[in-house]
Amino acid sequence: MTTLTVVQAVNQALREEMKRDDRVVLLGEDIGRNGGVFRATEGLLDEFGPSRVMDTPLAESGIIGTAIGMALYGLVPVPEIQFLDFIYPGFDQIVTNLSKFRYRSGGQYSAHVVIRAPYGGGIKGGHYHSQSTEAYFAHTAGLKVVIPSTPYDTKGLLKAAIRDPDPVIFLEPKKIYRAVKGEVPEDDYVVPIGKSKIVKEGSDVSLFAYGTMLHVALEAAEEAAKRDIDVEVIDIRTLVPLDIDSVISSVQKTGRVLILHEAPKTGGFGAEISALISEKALEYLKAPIIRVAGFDTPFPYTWESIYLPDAFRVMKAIEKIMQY
Amino acid sequence: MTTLTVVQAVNQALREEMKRDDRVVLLGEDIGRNGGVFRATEGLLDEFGPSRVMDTPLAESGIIGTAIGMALYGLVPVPEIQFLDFIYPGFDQIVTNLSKFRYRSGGQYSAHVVIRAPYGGGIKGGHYHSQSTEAYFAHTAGLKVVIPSTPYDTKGLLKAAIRDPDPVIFLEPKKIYRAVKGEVPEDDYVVPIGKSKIVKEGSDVSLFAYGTMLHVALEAAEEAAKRDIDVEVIDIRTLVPLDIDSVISSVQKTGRVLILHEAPKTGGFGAEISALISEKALEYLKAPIIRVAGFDTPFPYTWESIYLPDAFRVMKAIEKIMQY
Amino acid sequence: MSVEMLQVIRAEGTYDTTLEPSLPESDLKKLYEAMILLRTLDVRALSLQRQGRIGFYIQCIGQEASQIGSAYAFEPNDWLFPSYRDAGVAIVRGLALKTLFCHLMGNSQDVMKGHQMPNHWGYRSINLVSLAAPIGVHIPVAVGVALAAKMRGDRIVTGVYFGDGATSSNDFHAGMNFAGVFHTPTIFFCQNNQYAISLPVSKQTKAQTLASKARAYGFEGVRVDGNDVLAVYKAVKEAVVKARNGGGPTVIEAITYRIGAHSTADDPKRYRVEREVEEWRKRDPIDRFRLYLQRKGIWSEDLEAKVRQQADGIVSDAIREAEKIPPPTLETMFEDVYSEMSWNLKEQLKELLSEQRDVTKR
Amino acid sequence: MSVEMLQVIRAEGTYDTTLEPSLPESDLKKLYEAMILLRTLDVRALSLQRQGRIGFYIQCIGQEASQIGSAYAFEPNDWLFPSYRDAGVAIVRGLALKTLFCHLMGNSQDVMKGHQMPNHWGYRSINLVSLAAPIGVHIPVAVGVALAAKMRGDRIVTGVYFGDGATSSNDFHAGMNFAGVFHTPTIFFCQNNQYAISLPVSKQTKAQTLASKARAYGFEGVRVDGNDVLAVYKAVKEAVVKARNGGGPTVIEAITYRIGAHSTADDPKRYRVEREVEEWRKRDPIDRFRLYLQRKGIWSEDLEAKVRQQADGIVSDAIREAEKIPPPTLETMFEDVYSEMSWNLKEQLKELLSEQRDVTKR
Ligand SMILES: Cc1ncc(C[n+]2csc(CCOP(=O)(O)OP(=O)(O)O)c2C)c(N)n1
Ligand SMILES: Cc1ncc(C[n+]2csc(CCOP(=O)(O)OP(=O)(O)O)c2C)c(N)n1
Ligand SMILES: [Mg+2]
Ligand SMILES: [Mg+2]
Repeated sequence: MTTLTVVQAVNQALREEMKRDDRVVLLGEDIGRNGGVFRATEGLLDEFGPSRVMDTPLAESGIIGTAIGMALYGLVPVPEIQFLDFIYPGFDQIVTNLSKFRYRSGGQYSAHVVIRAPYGGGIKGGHYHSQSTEAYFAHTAGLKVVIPSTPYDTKGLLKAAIRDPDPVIFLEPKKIYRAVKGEVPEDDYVVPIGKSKIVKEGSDVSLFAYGTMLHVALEAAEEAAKRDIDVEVIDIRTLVPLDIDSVISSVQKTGRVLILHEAPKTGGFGAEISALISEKALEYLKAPIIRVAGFDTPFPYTWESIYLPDAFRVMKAIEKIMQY
Repeated sequence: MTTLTVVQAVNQALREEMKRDDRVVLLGEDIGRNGGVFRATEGLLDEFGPSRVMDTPLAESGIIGTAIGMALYGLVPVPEIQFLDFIYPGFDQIVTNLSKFRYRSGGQYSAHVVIRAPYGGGIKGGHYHSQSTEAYFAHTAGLKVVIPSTPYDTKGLLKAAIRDPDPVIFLEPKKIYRAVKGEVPEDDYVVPIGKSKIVKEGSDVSLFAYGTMLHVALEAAEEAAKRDIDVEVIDIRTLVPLDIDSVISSVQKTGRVLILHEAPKTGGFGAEISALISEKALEYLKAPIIRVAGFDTPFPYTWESIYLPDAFRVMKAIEKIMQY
Repeated sequence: MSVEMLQVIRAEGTYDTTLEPSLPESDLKKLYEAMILLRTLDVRALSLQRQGRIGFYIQCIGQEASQIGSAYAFEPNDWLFPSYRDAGVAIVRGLALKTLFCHLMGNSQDVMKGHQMPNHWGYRSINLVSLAAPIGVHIPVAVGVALAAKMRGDRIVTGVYFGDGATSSNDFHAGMNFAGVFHTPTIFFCQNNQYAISLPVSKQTKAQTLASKARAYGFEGVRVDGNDVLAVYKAVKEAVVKARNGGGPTVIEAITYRIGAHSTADDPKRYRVEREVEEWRKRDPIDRFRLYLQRKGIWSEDLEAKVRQQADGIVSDAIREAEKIPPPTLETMFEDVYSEMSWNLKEQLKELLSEQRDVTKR
Repeated sequence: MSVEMLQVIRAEGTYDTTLEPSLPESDLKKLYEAMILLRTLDVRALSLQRQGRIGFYIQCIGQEASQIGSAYAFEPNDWLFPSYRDAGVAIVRGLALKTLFCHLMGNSQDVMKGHQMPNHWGYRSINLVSLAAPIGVHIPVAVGVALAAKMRGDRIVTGVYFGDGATSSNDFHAGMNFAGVFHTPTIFFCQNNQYAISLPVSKQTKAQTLASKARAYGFEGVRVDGNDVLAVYKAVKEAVVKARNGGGPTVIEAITYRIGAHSTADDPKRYRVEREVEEWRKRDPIDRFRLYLQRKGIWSEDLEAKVRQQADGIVSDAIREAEKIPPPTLETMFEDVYSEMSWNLKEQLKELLSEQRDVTKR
């Protein structure tokens, strides 16, 4: 066991998977000598050489398109997109090729690519270094969507993604890349894709969150505990395929639901969780389902800290839900 | 009044707006001499000349990016994307530029562009000529999203979109381009953006739909009437900004909700409608909120007719909801 | 970069012996047979579509030399990425026509399981990669396969097929640039058939030639007469050999013409004059090759009759066989989204089956 | 296409009289002043960032000749699309530095209302269009503005600024192709500063030169010494005049060097050797122009002192003034999403205000 940050956990997972399986290759902008702008690939060029850690030209459709080709040939490419905000030049490759290769070929080909990208706010990067658009990917059949919130899960989920036969969009919470540290075993383990985690049990409110917001959720839950409100905090971890059973059983227990994400509220993934709950567990609900989310604006620069949901805001929502 | 098809209504709206305002220009692939692959721009090249009806090279990011520039300079470009499925090379322009120009410039510039694109199934075009990805746009702050379902609304909403100062994604239901005809006044009128429409009043179930699915909804409602179930059918028409008041008042009246769209269920716009209802009108609900939607697969070829929700499937859902 | 174009067989069937590739008679016959088979297939598929027996079709009439000549220059273990218009590539690869028609019909023996619309072929068994309709997206994928093979030390080449219109696409740019930078063994085979649906190539780009675009990425482009099967074969073969020997990518621009409509949904009368089509009909690639074979003493009336009869037989048998095959089961609609069906798909499938609907209507 | 590059002032300050643009002394002085002001601003902004007084900054040290020389060649009603590195363009356009610092600080006098991160400037009043961070997306937009102006019969030119890395982007390809096809009055000004963050241009593309990429779109590209303000001015001016007279687009590739880090978040020591930087420091564009002015008898120690003092004063005043300005109100965060605030934004704003939180923390 060592204590690692989230970004170190990414690095360790990549290193171990590259050692384990020589089909695993990395590509992306500035990931080689520079070690990635967040240093996620630090040291890997030296260890594995330029044919497995490839600096690419500035073209996300080239990165993703080429990675898909490499996957068809039997490699396991793990491209890095420097910021999720820069994935859109490659969005066509994702929607058109990555998500549909298996389907359109009747299962002959699969594009087993794991796209890593830092997402979300937290570095005062304005609207082009801060967006959380996981909902686009979650609505694209054929993709799996994974967002870890701790170093332990980051390593275990990234390894699972690399071993999963399907394309995975792996979004890394950049705000907590370094801010969150945790124990990470040095040996090989995976955290299964498709399973959420009860991070804190509780009986009054089910609070669903993922990525950076998980920590906001925990902070709010602690605050709530002081006021004798027992919040259950569930880390969604995998958006697609969602761990529906865990969601529903928590709601059955508490009857009160709060969903938290930093993406804009309208059309965010919180809507899907909410809709599934009111389809499958309506009779258990004691209060309206509340979503605490980013505002429906582009991500702002100056007021970033106000834009991003924090424990203060979540606490207000908890109170509201309890008073209902 | 004349009887027009949906695509003729598009054509008439474009013609009238081009006559009314010489800032309105069209651009896109095959829209000139060929009149558009669906003939939406038929005759307009002859009437307005090649500088207002521009055939472009095969590059959607060029089309949308250039249109944005034209808008900044004061024109009102109405690009056509041949199929919504082909918009993704230009998705970066939409997410990065179109939706955020006003915001990022502090209101100095606005990218007043109306992107028209045929969406949805109905022509046996497989997954690349059939997708309904309105949810991507609805989750992108700064865009308005409009989907008409009748010739009358098509003309009125397209005119409204062209006069609206904000960027609008205007999605045209290709399945009913020619299949649905209706009376369309020859004079100038607009149908306001942001207002849904009660197409059929009812007291038992609120059935929300838009585009092609509105007609499926009506067919199902008729079927339901035979079984003494009184369905209220609401045509959403504008997804963003949603006419929330109308949604909520219908739910308050009926207490039963069915949402219908052809896009895949997971993360579709139905989730947002559902989430808003369980946030704002939970206490009125007498039954779970049901979404009838496309399956969570890429759009299939052979089984298109089964993939697309039809009155049969909607009727099953109505029965289920009434039996709850 | 010159705007010249490589031609081996002249319009009248005479030829340049200094340029003539050294192909044995058996290969020349195979090329001819393949061109005839392709034309036969094309004509029959169009009429099937007109009769409503298949839903959609994209013809390639006029482009037989480009497709057959180019595909013939690759080795079987090279990976090819055809476009929707390139049935010829599948034919050269030896795809059984029944398999092809099962795809056009989307039936239960369609390898794509009826997931994809007609003309969106892909067969792993013959290293033909499944196509997406959005133009250009297969280009970087072909580069990626080449790069992976290079990394693995496998001496294969990839060949990616696209049209003049595709040179404007984002992914043409990305794919070409990556191929240049990573020096991949990739042949970019561009059939310049003069149109992208209704847009003539003169409005697609102001570049002097499409081949010259290669220079923007640091490699060579070659123009060939796309209606001359030997010129196409020769240019592609040279590029393939170069690529296989570590010489990197090449663009081949084959100058040809789309004699038919863009697809069965298109009406070319709206945007081009018949006279232009007539001009190009005179340059028919099959006629040209026949004249050459005649001059070489290979062609005979007998041969012609035999080849045509054989082609008709193959196509007719394939259609007959394919039409017997029932549609895929409903379950297949939910397969291959993921390696394993996720809970939501299982739920949706279960609900669908519980509807007990009559699926003979489709 | 030659790989030569236009140079007017040689390293030692001697110059080619046949190439020298005919600029009056007052203009030469203005160019010099602008370069000094830009350098002064750049150094101060960096130190503000280091002190935490602004959150982020992108330097342009070493690229002053490219930025000032090019921007100077446009008319005030021409529309410019600078990149994040191009404070020099704003300076030539006469942007008040207080306005610029209010933007860097995102305060309530920031014209962008604190919506955008530092270096993402745009001012309608001076025809400078607001930037997006994703590389390349402004390129087709600049073409669109040019096309609209052309349609309107307005004789303006648009100039779009980007780096070597941007030539790989989708939108470079789309924008260049549209400019070629529609023959728009657009200058594509590429500052080849040798790096895209850590990637050297040799790994960005195998094209012989970036300027040569213009040929793929049917127009001309010109290479200039980007550390020679007169060469840059001359090349851009000629291209601007040509464009204004209906001659269509031109690419200008300015060969220069990014002396500083990519941004305040970058550490160039990780990927390049100091010796290379030293080599380029010797080619400092301000030193070069000073030698020229000296030879022309325009420069004096007095002038130098005056220009520097003036620049210091302007920058210091601007910072002092800007730092007095309070942050924008919370309401502004919800403005400009749409022309009118939609119900959901109103609801969210109302809820935010009802939270009654202490916003001094930010
Ligand atoms: C991204 C995208 N935009 C538009 C289309 C619609 N479309 C289908 S084929 C075609 C023209 C393609 O022309 P070209 O590349 O020359 O190939 P050809 O059809 O002539 O063989 C167009 C515009 C598409 N398939 N994909
Ligand atoms: C689409 C996209 N991908 C990645 C980035 C991250 N990024 C910011 S600047 C940059 C390098 C740009 O290099 P260049 O175009 O040469 O301009 P320079 O910074 O040298 O002025 C990169 C990769 C981005 N902004 N946009
Ligand atoms: Mg073509
Ligand atoms: Mg650079």
